Amino acid sequence: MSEDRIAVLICSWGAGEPGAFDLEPLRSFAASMDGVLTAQLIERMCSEKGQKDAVKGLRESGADRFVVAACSPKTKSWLHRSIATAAGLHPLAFEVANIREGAAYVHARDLGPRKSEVIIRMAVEKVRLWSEPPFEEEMPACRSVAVVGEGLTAALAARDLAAQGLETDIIVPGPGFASPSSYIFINRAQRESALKVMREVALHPLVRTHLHTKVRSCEGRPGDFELILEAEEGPRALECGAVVLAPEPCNELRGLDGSLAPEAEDLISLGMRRIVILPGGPSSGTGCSCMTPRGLLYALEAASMTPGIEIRLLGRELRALGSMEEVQHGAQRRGVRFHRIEAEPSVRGQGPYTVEFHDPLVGACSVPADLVLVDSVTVPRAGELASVFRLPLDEKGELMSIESRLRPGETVRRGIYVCRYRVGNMIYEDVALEAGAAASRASELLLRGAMEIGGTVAEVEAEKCSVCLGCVRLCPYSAARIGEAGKAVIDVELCQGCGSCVSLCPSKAIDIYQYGEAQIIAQERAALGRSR
Amino acid sequence: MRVVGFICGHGAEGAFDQAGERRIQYSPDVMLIMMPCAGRVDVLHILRAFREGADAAFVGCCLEGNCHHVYGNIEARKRVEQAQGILESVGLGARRLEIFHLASNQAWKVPQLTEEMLSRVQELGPNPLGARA
Amino acid sequence: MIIAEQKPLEEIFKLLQGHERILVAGCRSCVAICLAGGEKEVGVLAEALRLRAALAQLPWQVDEATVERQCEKEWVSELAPLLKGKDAVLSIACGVGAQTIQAMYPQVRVLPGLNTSNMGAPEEAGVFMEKCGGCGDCVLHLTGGICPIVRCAKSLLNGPCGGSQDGKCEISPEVPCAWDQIYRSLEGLGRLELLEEPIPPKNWMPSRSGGPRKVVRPEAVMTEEQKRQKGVRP
Amino acid sequence: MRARSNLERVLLSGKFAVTAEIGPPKSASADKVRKNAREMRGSADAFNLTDNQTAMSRMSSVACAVVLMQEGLEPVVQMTCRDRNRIAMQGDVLGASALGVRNILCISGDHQTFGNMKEAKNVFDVDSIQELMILRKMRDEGRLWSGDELEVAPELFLGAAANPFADPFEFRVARLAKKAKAGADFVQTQSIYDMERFERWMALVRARGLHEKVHILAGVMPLKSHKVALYMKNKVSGMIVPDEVVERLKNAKDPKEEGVRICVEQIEHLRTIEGVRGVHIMAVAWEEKVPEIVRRAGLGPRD
Repeated sequence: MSEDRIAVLICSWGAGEPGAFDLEPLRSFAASMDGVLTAQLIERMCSEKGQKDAVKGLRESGADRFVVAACSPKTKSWLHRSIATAAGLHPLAFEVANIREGAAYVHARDLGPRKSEVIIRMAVEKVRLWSEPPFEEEMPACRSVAVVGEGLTAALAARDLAAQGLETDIIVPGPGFASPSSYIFINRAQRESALKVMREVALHPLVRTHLHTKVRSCEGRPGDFELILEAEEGPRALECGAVVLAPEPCNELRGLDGSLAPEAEDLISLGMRRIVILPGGPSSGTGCSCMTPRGLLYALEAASMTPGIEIRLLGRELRALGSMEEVQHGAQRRGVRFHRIEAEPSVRGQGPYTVEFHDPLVGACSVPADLVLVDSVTVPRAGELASVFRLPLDEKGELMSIESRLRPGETVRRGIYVCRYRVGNMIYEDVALEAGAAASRASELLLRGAMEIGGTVAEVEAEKCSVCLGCVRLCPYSAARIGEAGKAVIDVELCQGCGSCVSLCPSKAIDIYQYGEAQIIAQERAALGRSR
Repeated sequence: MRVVGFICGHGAEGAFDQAGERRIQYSPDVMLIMMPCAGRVDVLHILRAFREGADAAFVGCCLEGNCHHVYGNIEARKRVEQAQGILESVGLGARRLEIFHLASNQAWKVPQLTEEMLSRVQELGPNPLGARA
Repeated sequence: MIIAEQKPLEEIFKLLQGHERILVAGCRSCVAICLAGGEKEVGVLAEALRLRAALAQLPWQVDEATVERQCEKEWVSELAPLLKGKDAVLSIACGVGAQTIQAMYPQVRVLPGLNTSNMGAPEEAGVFMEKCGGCGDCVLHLTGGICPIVRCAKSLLNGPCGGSQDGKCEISPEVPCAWDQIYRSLEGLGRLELLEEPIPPKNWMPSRSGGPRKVVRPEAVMTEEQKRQKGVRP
Repeated sequence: MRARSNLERVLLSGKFAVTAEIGPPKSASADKVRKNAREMRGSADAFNLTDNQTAMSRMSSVACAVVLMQEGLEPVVQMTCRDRNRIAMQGDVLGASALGVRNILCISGDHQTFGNMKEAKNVFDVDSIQELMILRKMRDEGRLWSGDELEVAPELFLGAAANPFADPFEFRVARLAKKAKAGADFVQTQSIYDMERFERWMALVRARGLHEKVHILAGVMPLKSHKVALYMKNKVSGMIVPDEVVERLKNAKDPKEEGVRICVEQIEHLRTIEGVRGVHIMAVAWEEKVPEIVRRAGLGPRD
């Protein structure tokens, strides 16, 4: 008999619900397991009464950890944490046995109970080996947000943050907001609305604007950052809970020689009748697949002014989004031609040019052009911000966000969010969405309540570390570094618990809390019917 | 028959949960082990599962290019490939192990991939080490 | 550091034929870093052997051990208790480690699980490149910090052969021509004149050709007197 | 069985064979080789040409062999592994065979540190046993080691060296067996002074039946003085010179005559040992004495 003190709480959901089965045999199975002090059926654990019963059951049993046999951990883990805390246990001292989505709902009625036994056994064996992780739940020390930028994007982010009631500091390097020349306004109303946002933000009581100021460094952790600002009057510190990076992009149509696109009305007088417009910059990657709005507007303008001019737009998709759809139709009506391309076109010559590309509809094309324009977006300050905030740059020199559609605006450093620009989202409304996404991630962090540090985090056993640098090189969050003792250290505040370093480490010097090596092996053995 | 699935806590776990919510049935022979991210999957875990008698194993992870933890799914693919090589060498066969990419709204993939693994076991026969359970 | 890589599993299975009680012994130094023989690889290899044994009904009983440096007696002495009753050690350290174990435990057969390859460095995670031939008579000062002894396939000392093309070696378009690199390096350093003077035939005595090399640091060698005074300590 | 060389013919006939060694000159002139050849004609069945002996550059053994053949003598070309890799080795064998060389002795070669260019890089791509394997494949299969077919295969009578005086003693016979297995048709031993040890070795050789598989030629070397004897005893590894021999030379009135006498006595004794098929006389820098030794031992002149 082990001396483990495990409780198993089985949530009994309505007998009438699909997949429900008699839980009593399951309960007595759980109760029979070694180290299980008690196994209880708790009616509807997510109800207030259910929670009370669970806490009472835990307290009376003397268990120091427990298994919740219920629905998916995704949906209710916050609830189980509060039960643990209320029962005087560590908030993470439990394991969920997902017997509903994992068994009852997906297997034939008679198979559900057996599978549930296996799932509970796996959870018990896992929780048996649970060890207390470094874990803190902290209210953010500071609920203000620093927005770093020069103009409209920063103002848009600040507006959304202030609207959430968050104090916001906009850090602007110049003497005032830059004019929003890089954005596309499809009508006068849009432009005026943008200017209004900038004016309003400047006057908003929750927003402070620091002019002639740059950020020199950023230390601390999510909820509690300290920025050192460099202003005309000297350096000073600024506390904030989160940072939104909203630097101004530069979006222009330029010729291949680097010169700005001529005014559309001058094209004929310059002898330019055949024009090809290419998407360029970050848009040519996976980020943006639609037609370049700036190119579309230019094409429409040129085609409207100069009948007979030959304009082609190339893009990975022929689609224009939102308000640009109308522009595209207009351009099409005026004879602008669109080509879908899958690979980078090649351009030969030095004006006139020959543009070669493959259009799946037409086949291989070789088009003469007097002018080839490239629509590109760059962020001039990306390199500077990357080094100040210790963020990676992508291969085009742009600030990287995590390339997951589920985590817009997030960077590899928690608490630091970034607005990203692509050729396709330079229209005012798109920029507002991008700024809004970053702002909402920041406000979510600061307003959700307690922030967690730790939990599922990796830890190095220094004695075993061979200092191979594998974890340092691999960690997507730059959480691993070589510490002062000359061994790898994983920064608990930066680690996001993916565990890649654990399975990489050639010296088995790293393990991860909540998904420990021994825990996984124990689960495997339990799953395959091996005894402990 | 026993199939062990190492499931990442994002795309794959989401898909399996959604399969549950939508009552999409799949074989109870599939045992899931939750991982924080597919990058946590270790060659050792995979080999151990087979020594403990698993007939097949798979890793479920986020869609390519859309890993919640940036590139844990790419790490997982490398580990799976390494383990496949070992499984081939020891005589169990690389096809007993596979990696599947799932988004959390792709519950429909769940019965497909579980059936795929079960049919591979049908074809390759049971793991001889399973009998000693 | 020393770069090594694991022998193919099939070869290792053959090596172990006829053995029963096996210790897989790794090392936390170079071979851990080049992902060939650290504790992780010991675990993976041991697990593969156990699987193989179970499947092929072989009598292998496999234990695991990883020491800090398999090339040093003090660390290798940690293996003594684990070696009781073993009839084979599968060493997955470099050849130095395997030899150290064999020298200390002459009664047990040591089998090499790795092929020791070279002295090199990681170019990036997981890619290891030979950088030094250990010729015992370094010429890097003449060659822009690039070793022609190992990085040139012919170990030429007076510039690229006729097979150097577009910066690549004649043996493969994958292999950079070391002498092209040397030229570029010296060009960058403004020291191309170093290439003007023919370098005479090299003294290979301090290299492998001169027999096994021994380096002695007199200031660290304990005298016979000291050894006697220290006595034999457990 | 058709003999490929005079040496092989003699050995196959069961007649006690005699080979002798000629050291190629440090010279671009073959005059010395011709002189040696003329002096030694009729005193042995074949003549070994050493290959950059003691790791000092000398006229190539193949070139000297051609000179020897011009003088009507049969050469045994020594070919070391020290100075050529398998590519050069096979090329040299083809060239030697084309020029009429039939006897090739496969040897590792002295380490370059014995010579006067210690800083040279050695090759040792293959060892002497591997050399035998390669040459046998060329001869018997008509193929290079790579497998490529040869238009005309070399005709070879393959020799190897054996040293009963090196250690570990027990392994020396195993090594001979390995050489026989790898293709050696004949072996020439290191020069013998410790007759007792040689007889023990021969007993082991006979116990394994190796004397039936490979023709064993016992090596002898006449000593000019007790100083040479001491040098051989103390400086040359894998050489045993009993004190008794040193003493005889030291006390002799005419040490050179004594050296020849000892050598003749040794040959007479060696002829009585079962399995010894001939002698190999290494009169280093004393080639002119070979005819006398052969005559006094009752073995010459050779026809």
